This record gives sequence, C-alpha cells and structure tokens, in this order.
Amino acid sequence: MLDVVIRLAIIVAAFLVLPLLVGQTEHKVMAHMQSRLGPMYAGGFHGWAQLIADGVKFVQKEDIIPAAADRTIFKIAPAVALVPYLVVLIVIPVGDGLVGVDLDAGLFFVLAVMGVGVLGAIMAGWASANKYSVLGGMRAAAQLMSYELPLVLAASSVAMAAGTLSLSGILDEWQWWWLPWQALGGVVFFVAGLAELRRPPFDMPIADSEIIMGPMTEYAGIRFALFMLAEYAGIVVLGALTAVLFLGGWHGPLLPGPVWTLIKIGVLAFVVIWVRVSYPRMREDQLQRLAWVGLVPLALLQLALTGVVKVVMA
Amino acid sequence: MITIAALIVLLPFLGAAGGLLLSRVGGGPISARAGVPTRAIWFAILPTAGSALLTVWLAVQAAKGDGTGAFWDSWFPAEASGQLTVVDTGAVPISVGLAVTGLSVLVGILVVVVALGVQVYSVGYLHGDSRYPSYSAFISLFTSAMLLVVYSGDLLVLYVGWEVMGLCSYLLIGHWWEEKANSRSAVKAFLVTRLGDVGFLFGIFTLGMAAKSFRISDILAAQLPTATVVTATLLLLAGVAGKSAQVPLHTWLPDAMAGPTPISALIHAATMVAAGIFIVARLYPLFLAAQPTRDVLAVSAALGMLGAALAALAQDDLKRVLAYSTISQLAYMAAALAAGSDEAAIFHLTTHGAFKALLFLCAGAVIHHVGSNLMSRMGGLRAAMPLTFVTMTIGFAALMGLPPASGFFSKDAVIAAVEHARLTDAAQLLLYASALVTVGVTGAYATRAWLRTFFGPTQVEALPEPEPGTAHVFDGREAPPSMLWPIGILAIPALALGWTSVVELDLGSAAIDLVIALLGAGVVYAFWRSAPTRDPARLLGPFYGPCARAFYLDTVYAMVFVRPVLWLAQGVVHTDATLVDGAVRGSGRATLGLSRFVRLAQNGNAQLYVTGLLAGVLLIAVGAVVLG
Amino acid sequence: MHVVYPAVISALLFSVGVYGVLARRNAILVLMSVELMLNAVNLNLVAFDVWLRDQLHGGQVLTLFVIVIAAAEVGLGLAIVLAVFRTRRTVDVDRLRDLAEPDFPQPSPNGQAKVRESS
Amino acid sequence: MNFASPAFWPPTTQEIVFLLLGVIAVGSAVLVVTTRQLVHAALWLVVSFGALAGGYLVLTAEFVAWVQILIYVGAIVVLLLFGIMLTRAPIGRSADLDSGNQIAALVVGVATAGVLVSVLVAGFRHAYMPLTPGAGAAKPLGSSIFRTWVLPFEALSVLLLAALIGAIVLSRTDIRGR
Repeated sequence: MLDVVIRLAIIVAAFLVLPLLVGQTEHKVMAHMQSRLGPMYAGGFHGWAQLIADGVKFVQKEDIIPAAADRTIFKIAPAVALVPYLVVLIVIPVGDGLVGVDLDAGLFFVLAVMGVGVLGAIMAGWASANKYSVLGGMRAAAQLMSYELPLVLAASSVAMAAGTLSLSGILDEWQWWWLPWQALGGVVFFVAGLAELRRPPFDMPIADSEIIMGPMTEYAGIRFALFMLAEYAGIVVLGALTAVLFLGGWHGPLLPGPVWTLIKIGVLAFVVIWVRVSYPRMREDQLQRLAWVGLVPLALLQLALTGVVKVVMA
Repeated sequence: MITIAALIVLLPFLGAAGGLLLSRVGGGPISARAGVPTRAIWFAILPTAGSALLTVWLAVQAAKGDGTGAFWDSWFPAEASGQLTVVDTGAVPISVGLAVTGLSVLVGILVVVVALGVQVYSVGYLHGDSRYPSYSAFISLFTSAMLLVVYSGDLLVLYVGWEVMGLCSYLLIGHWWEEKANSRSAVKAFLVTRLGDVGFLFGIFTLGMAAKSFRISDILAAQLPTATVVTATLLLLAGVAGKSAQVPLHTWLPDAMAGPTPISALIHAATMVAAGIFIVARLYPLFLAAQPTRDVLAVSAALGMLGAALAALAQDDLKRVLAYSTISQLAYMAAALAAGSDEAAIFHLTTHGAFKALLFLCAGAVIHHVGSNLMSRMGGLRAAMPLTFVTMTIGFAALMGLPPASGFFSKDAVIAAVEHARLTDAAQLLLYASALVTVGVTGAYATRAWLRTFFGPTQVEALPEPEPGTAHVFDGREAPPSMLWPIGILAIPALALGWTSVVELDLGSAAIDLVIALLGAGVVYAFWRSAPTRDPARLLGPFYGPCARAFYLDTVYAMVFVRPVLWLAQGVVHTDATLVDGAVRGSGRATLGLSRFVRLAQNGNAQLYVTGLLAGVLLIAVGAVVLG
Repeated sequence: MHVVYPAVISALLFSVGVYGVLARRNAILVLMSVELMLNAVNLNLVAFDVWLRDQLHGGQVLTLFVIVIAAAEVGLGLAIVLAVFRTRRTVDVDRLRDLAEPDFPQPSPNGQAKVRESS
Repeated sequence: MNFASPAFWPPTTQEIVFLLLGVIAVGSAVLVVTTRQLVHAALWLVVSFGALAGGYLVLTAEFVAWVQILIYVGAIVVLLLFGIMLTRAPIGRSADLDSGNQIAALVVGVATAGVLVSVLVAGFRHAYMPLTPGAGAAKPLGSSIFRTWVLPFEALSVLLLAALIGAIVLSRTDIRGR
C-alpha cells in the first residue's frame, strides 16, 4: 500500500514539475531560436521562475465565464483536457520495474485515455458560445478523428513486434535493432501525436490568426492555465510514449534506466519545440491530406514490415 | 317450269353479287357515255334482261291449258310447285320451295318489266356517279328479292324476300347519304316498315302454327278457326300497311323520295309497295273469311286515299306529289281488296305499276332536265321535252282515270267493286264516299302537276351545283336515250293495258267517275287559268297548310311516340348517371372517407411506426409467455 | 457475482434506449439511444461469456465486433443525418414525413380522382 | 457453469462496485434520453459508456473495456459531437428535443423493462459466476479472434469497407445520384 502511495506521489510530482520544465524550456529555446533572450527577470538566473510567476498571476486573475456559455461544461472542460494525461503517466514505465501500474493492455489504455483528452477541447469550444470556439472545437474533433488512426496503427506495430500490449512487456522485449526496424512507425507516431496535441504546425483548432484562440478564446485565469498545463503535460506524455515504444525507454548504455528515459523525453520535447519554431501552420485541408495520404499508408507500411520481419525471424 | 322460276329469281341475285364483287376489280373500262364502269352496266342489265326473257318463256308455258276463276287463272292456268329441301325445325317444318301460280306470273311480269326499265334508265340517270356499281347491284338484289316474294311457295321463304326488300329500300333511299336528311329518311323508312314487319312475322307464325305448315297451299287448304284467321290476318295487315304505305304506317313513303328517282319508280311505285297488295291477294281466301280484318282495311283505305290525295294536291315537290298519289292509289287497291274483289285490286295494281312507273321516270327526266324537284321551278317544259310531255300526259291521264288510258278501266273496276262490296254498312258507305271524292281530288292534283310542269311561263334556272337528293345540273336538252327508251316503252302498257278489259266495265259508275274527275280538273284549270304563275292549290284555302304537311301526322307521331321515348331514354341515362354511377362513385368516396381515419395512423412519423412495432413485439412476447 | 445484476442492468439500459429511440426528436439523439441499446447488448454478451466460461470467448469477441459495427453504423448514420440536414435544414425525425402518402386524392364532381397539387 | 449460488446478501465488494457503476450507467443513460440540451446528452453518454467500461473491468473483460473507451468515447462520441455541431445545435435548452410520441414511448419503454427484467430475473435468479482475473486479457482474446473467429473477422472487414464507401458517397456533395 505504501508502495502504491509512493509511486503515485512521485508521479504527481513529476506531472507537476515536468510540464513546467518543458514550458520554461520552450520559452527559452524559442526565444533563442528567434534571436532573443526570452524571460530573464523572474527568479533571477535567466528568469527560471517565470512560469511560477505566470501561475501566480493566472490564479489571481478573475475567472470570467461568458453569459451565454454552458457554465457546467465550460467549467469542467479544462479538467477533462488535463486529467487524461495525468492518468496516462500512471502506466508509463520509467525504469526497469519502475512503473505506476503495470496494465496488461497498457498500450490500449494509453491510447484510449489520450483520446478522451480531446473531448476537453471540444467541450470547451462548444460551451464558450462563441463561433470561433465552436469552429475550433470542430477542427479539434476532425483532427482527432483523422490522426487517431495512424497513431493506433503505428503503436500496434510495436505491440506486434513485442507480442504484448503491456508497456513494460514491450520494453522487456526491446532490442537495439528495433530502432531502425520501427523508425518509420516512430516518425508516424510522433507526428500523429503532435497533431493530437494540437501543437504547431498542427494547431489549426487554435490558429490565433484565423479563429483567435479556438476553444480557449473565452478562457482566462486559472482555467486557461490548466489548458496550457494540459498542453505541456501532453508534450511530456507524447515524449514518454515515443521513448518507451520506439526508442527503448530505459534501455541505454552507462547511465541508469530512469535517466535514459528522462533524457529521451527531454530530447523529444526539444524536438517538439523545434518543430513549432521551424514549420508554419498548415491549412485544414493540408492537415487532413497529410493524415490520410501520408501517415496512414506509412503506418500500414510499417505494420507490413513488422509482420514480415516477425515471420522471417520466427 | 319451276326451274325457270328458280332461274328467274337467281339471275338478278347473281348479277347483284357479281356487280358488288367484280365490277371494280382490276379497274376495267369506263363507259364513255355513261361515266360509270362498263362492266357494272353489264352486270346490272344482263341478268335482269335474262330474267325478263325467262319470264316471257314462263308465261308462254303457263298459258297452256284451261283455267277458271280470277282473270290471271284464266290467262295462266298452269300451276307448278317444287321444293329444294325441307328444313326440319322441330316444330313446323320450313319448305324451301317455289310455287308458280297465275298471280305470280302476272306480278312477275310486272316486276321484271319495270326492273329492266329502271336498270336501263339508271345508266343515264346516274351519269358519272361513283357509287353506280353498288347502286345497280342493290337494284338487282331488290329485283331478286321481289321475285322471290312473288314465286315463293312458303311463307317464311317469302318473308326472307320481304326483309331483303326492306334492306334494299333502306340502302337505295340513302344512296346520297352525304346529305344528313337522306340518311335520316332511309332510317325512317327502314324503321317504320320494320314495325309493320314484326306484325307480319307474327301473323306468319300464327298461320304456320295453326296450319302446321308454312306452305301457302297447305295454309289455304287448311280448315282454320275464324278467330285464328282474324288474328293472323290482322297481324299480316300490319306488315301490309308498312310495306304498302297504308295509314297509319305510310309516313315513310314521302320521305323515301330522297332516293334517286328510278328507285322511287321501281320500289316506291311499282313493286315493293305492291308487295303488300300482292300478299293479300295471294292469301285472299283467308281475308275473305275474316270480315273484321276487311273492315279495318276498308277504314284504313278510306282515310288513306282521301288524305293522301289532299296532301298530294298541296305539295310543291313533284316527286312528293307522286308519292302521295301512290299512297292514294294503293289505298284504292286496298279498298278493292276490302270490298272483296281481288281481281279489281290486282288489275289496278298492274295498271298502276305501269303508269306510276312511267310517271316517275318522266318526273325523273324532268328533274334531270331542270335540276330541281320543285314544281315552282318548272313550267313551260312542253316545248323543250316533247317526248316526256307526251308520255307524262298519258301517265297523268291514266292516273286521273280518263279514257282511253289504262287507269280508267282499273279504277272503274275498283269503284264498282266498292259499290257492290260485301262489307259492314258504315264501312262501305265511308269507303264509297271517300273513293268518289278522291277521284275528284285526284283529277285536281294530276291536272295541277301537269299544268305547272309543262305549261305556263318557264321558270327554269340553272343551279350552280347539284345538291345531293336532286339530280343533275340543267343542261337544257331532252334526257339521254337510255332514259327515253324505258319511258317510251312504259307508255305503251300505261296507255293500252286497260283494253285487255279483263273485268266487265260498269258503264254507270264509269260515267260518274269521269264526271267527278273532270270536275276536279276543271276547277284546277280555272284557278290556273286566272293566274298561270301561281299555285292552283290555293283553292284549298285555309286547308292548304294541313294538306301540305300531310295533316301533321309526322308531328303527331313525333309527339306521341318519339318524344316519350326520348324522355324515357333521357331518364334512363340520368338514372344511370346519378343512381348507378352514384352508387359506384359513392362507394369509392365512402372508402376514401373511411380511409381518412385509417390514414391517421400513417402520418409518416417513423417513430410512431417503431412504437407500434415494439408494442406489438412486446404483446407477442407476453402472449407467448403467458399462453405458451 | 450473480448473473442477475449485469442482466438486469443491461435490460434497464436497453429499455432506456428504447424510450430514447421512440421519444427523441433529434436524429442524433436517436442515434445515441441506439448506441445505448447496443451497449446493453454488449453488457449481456460479456456477462454471459464470463458466466459460461467460454473457452472461445465468443461473447467478448462478438462484443468487439459489435463495437466495430457500431462505429461503422454511427459513421453512416451521421452521414445520412448530415445529408438530410443539408437538404432540409432540419434533423427532427417527426418532421421527416415522406413516408406518409403525400397527397390525398380528392374525388372531383365528374367522378375522376384528381391529385391535388402539392405545394 | 452451475455453481453453488450464495445468498444475495451480503454482496461482495465486486458486486457493490459493479452495481454502483451500473447505477451510474443507467442513470446517465436516463439523462441522455431526457436532457434538454443536446451536447449534454452526448456528454452523459460518455459517462454512461465509461461506467460500462468500468463494469466490464469488474467482469474481468479488460480488453473489451479499453476498446470500449477507445472506440466509443474516443471515436463515436466525438463523431456524434461533430454531427451535433454541424447540424447547428443551439447552446442551452432546446424546447423541442422530445417528440409528441413521449407518452407512448414511455409506456413501451417501461413495458419493455418490465418484460425483460421479469424474464431475466425469473430465468437467472440462481445463476452465479465466480470471477477469475485475466480471463479477458488481450492474449487469449487475440488468439481466439485470429483462430476461431477469423472468418467472421474478415467478413467484418468487408462490412467496414462497405460502410466506408457508403459514408463517402453520402457525404460528398459532388457525387450526384443519377
């Protein structure tokens, strides 16, 4: 019992710390990539406490709910967006045996719960009683619908290779040569995950130049902060999942397993930031085209490759 | 002898068949002078001529031997009969056979002579008519039918000829059917004679059932109860009145003048209308035995002769004058029959056949010449048509009963017979008075027609187009030879037939007749003389209108018979439309109305349907659990 | 566990779905109610599969099939609903009355049925 | 299959959890069919499906539970929400979400419930199932699908293809029926 409590406490702590780290990194990395410094004052050294200050500021702000909004849904939408990522972290193994709960169908659990997260955006978009928000919500729904498929296909490729749906089980089976073998699936998974997170260049639901802020237009204060937190938590979860499924998780030379996991998550988070800075936002039709014409066939190809190799090896 | 009779009947029939079927096959030449197919002319004339020759031979054959009784029996004493087959009907057998008697031979001669004359005459009269082949074929068919009536030895076979004559009459009256009035006249003639024929047929049945045979000789020989004879003869009389245009079924005859004039001569003067008289004479012993029938016939004849004569006096149409004259003269024959003298009747029938055919053919020539039927358009034709004038004068003289024309003798015989008739007193008195007055009126209308046609100023004007029902455009010349020859030949019997003097001339009554006739003629002449262009019929004064309209009999018929029938028919139509159709429509409407309630459930709401469906499933499930 | 529990819950769920299908006016709500009924069936399938200890897992496999078919059904159903909305600007099932006979033939005085002009 | 049936009272922990989840599922289902707000209905549907998935977990059908979440919550409800938004659902209460058929529907629904519950209770009053974890894991289920049920599975793929084509044809406005 104590074991379980400790694990959950560690996970909650990680859940609170890691997204902040990612957020701060994004501030700084983006700033430097854009030839500026970013936050420099909060906390002293290079503005390390900037996000904490932001959080304090958000908490202090008035919680505005539009008059025409559907109040209940408007209120719970940020929670629906955030909680699934917290739940997902429970089943992600950090080191050998270091996992919150080892589920038999962990991979399915992860994918299912991540899908629920999108509901938050849709609820927020609809409940705001704002046409930009509704448009954003619909875009989010369409985007989820399109990218869920390549995401699941790519993930199931790994599950097929390992012969299990358990995340720990997959890592137990993992060999170094899986890196090139599953590379294609990895790319597909990562890109589709980015799209599910609605991160640039897949941030059509938010698209501030077109529809202000999409579902989040009407949000302010702590609820908006929760949305931001959900986004960064999403980056962490995506990084962790990609690392576990395609990059070998805790496997790595010299360093202990959890360190390797964190390194891989960090690198992937950096890539996420990098991509955001590097690529412009896609158009809605380009987005759909990429999913159906690009990612789905690639995922199927990876699936076929996995199957062939699996049969040949056996 | 019987074979000859059969040939006489069959030849015109074959001619008719050939004319109908073959005259147009493969084109064939068209007669340059007549404007009709040459072959059709041959088909028309040759069979009739053959029949005429055979009739002469038959007459020669029949004249051998000795006979007593009526004059025809003394002329043609040899009798023969034969039958082809007996149709066994299960009740009374029908014997398909012919019988040659003196009467048959006599009337047969009349028929073929007039028919041949008409056929020849028609070639000229129907110049260029496109329907000439069928027309002449119908005349041949009619001739055949009439000869069948004459020579038939069996009443039902006779009836076949009788009906075919009616059909031909219908077809020929409607020859110019383009004019609606003509085809209506044809239909009227057909229907009115049919009405009489129904009675005729039932009379035949009565006789046949009573005598157990349809053979005329058997019927005449049978001992029949008086009641049967009276019933049968009265029924036969209906047919006779229809065919012979006796009151009250005479109305078709004036309208039948819509047909071509030769048809009027053939059918409606000499032959078909004579068939009724012939039948009575043929079955005369029966009529002699039926006193009530002869009384009825007498009254009918008395009314017919005077009424028709008065109507004739007021007509402007020459052919209608002759038509009413025909009704009147036929009534004379009927009167003779009623009076008990079949000899007088047949004698008058023969002479009348000759002179009335002559009159009609002459009228045809006149009409052909003038281009109009109306006497008001004629006048002064004496110079233009000398031959026609002479022959028609003979015809009118015979009609008036002036000596030495044939009519003088036959009419005298009739009046003498009426004078000495064995009839009920009142009927005889009526008949005799009527006959005498009619003689005067006959003189009057004959004179009027003669004067207005041939004397006085000419009023002929050419018509631009011939109307259907009239003949041809005025061409200002005497008729063609094919028309003149029959006229000339017919004038001989019309003039001379009386000298056969078969019946004793009663000098007393003859003198009275002559005086009365001349009196009528003189009055008309006096009126005409005072104003030659005006109609002498004005002497009738206020009676002119009723006379011209034939005493409104057609109007009365229309009111008494036609209109009620039309009302009834309209009532039936109305009942059908409202009651019968209403029931049908009402059932449909009721169904629609009721279905409106059913339709409430069918409102298109799928949810309601599914609700019903599920409720039904539940009920079934519960039922299955509870009951099963 | 008593088999009655999942069975009764599934029966209730099914009945709720029946009510929804029959009472709801919006076509999408009707689709949702159909989903409820399908889920009731799924629950039954799973429960009886577990109860019968089916070595072939027929019940659970069938449940998976039903879920897949339900996804396809919703996709098609929504496509139909959207097509209806595009053409009629409404998705109220009780306003889609094309199943009803469109015109009532009125008998005209001359006895021939005349179809009224539909507006 | 016939195990000794223990008494209904006291219930086991599993039974309590399952019944709670069942009550949530049925209750939110009732809300789905009665709520006056379209989008709330869809969200209550999520709750109902989630509770059902929990029920599956209790019944040891682990794999089915996650598939339920993945497909129903992640795909079907999102699709439904998508449809609701595309058909211009209003925010807030809609007065006319129920048709005039409500009373008949209520009668039929209650009657259905009555018939089904009485039949099921009568039929399975004494049936009992002990729950052994792992029976519904992915591995046995997978082998079952791809060995015994492979032919139905393939047939299902054909059905999915047909549905795919049907949905495309129905929703594309540039494809016109002749």
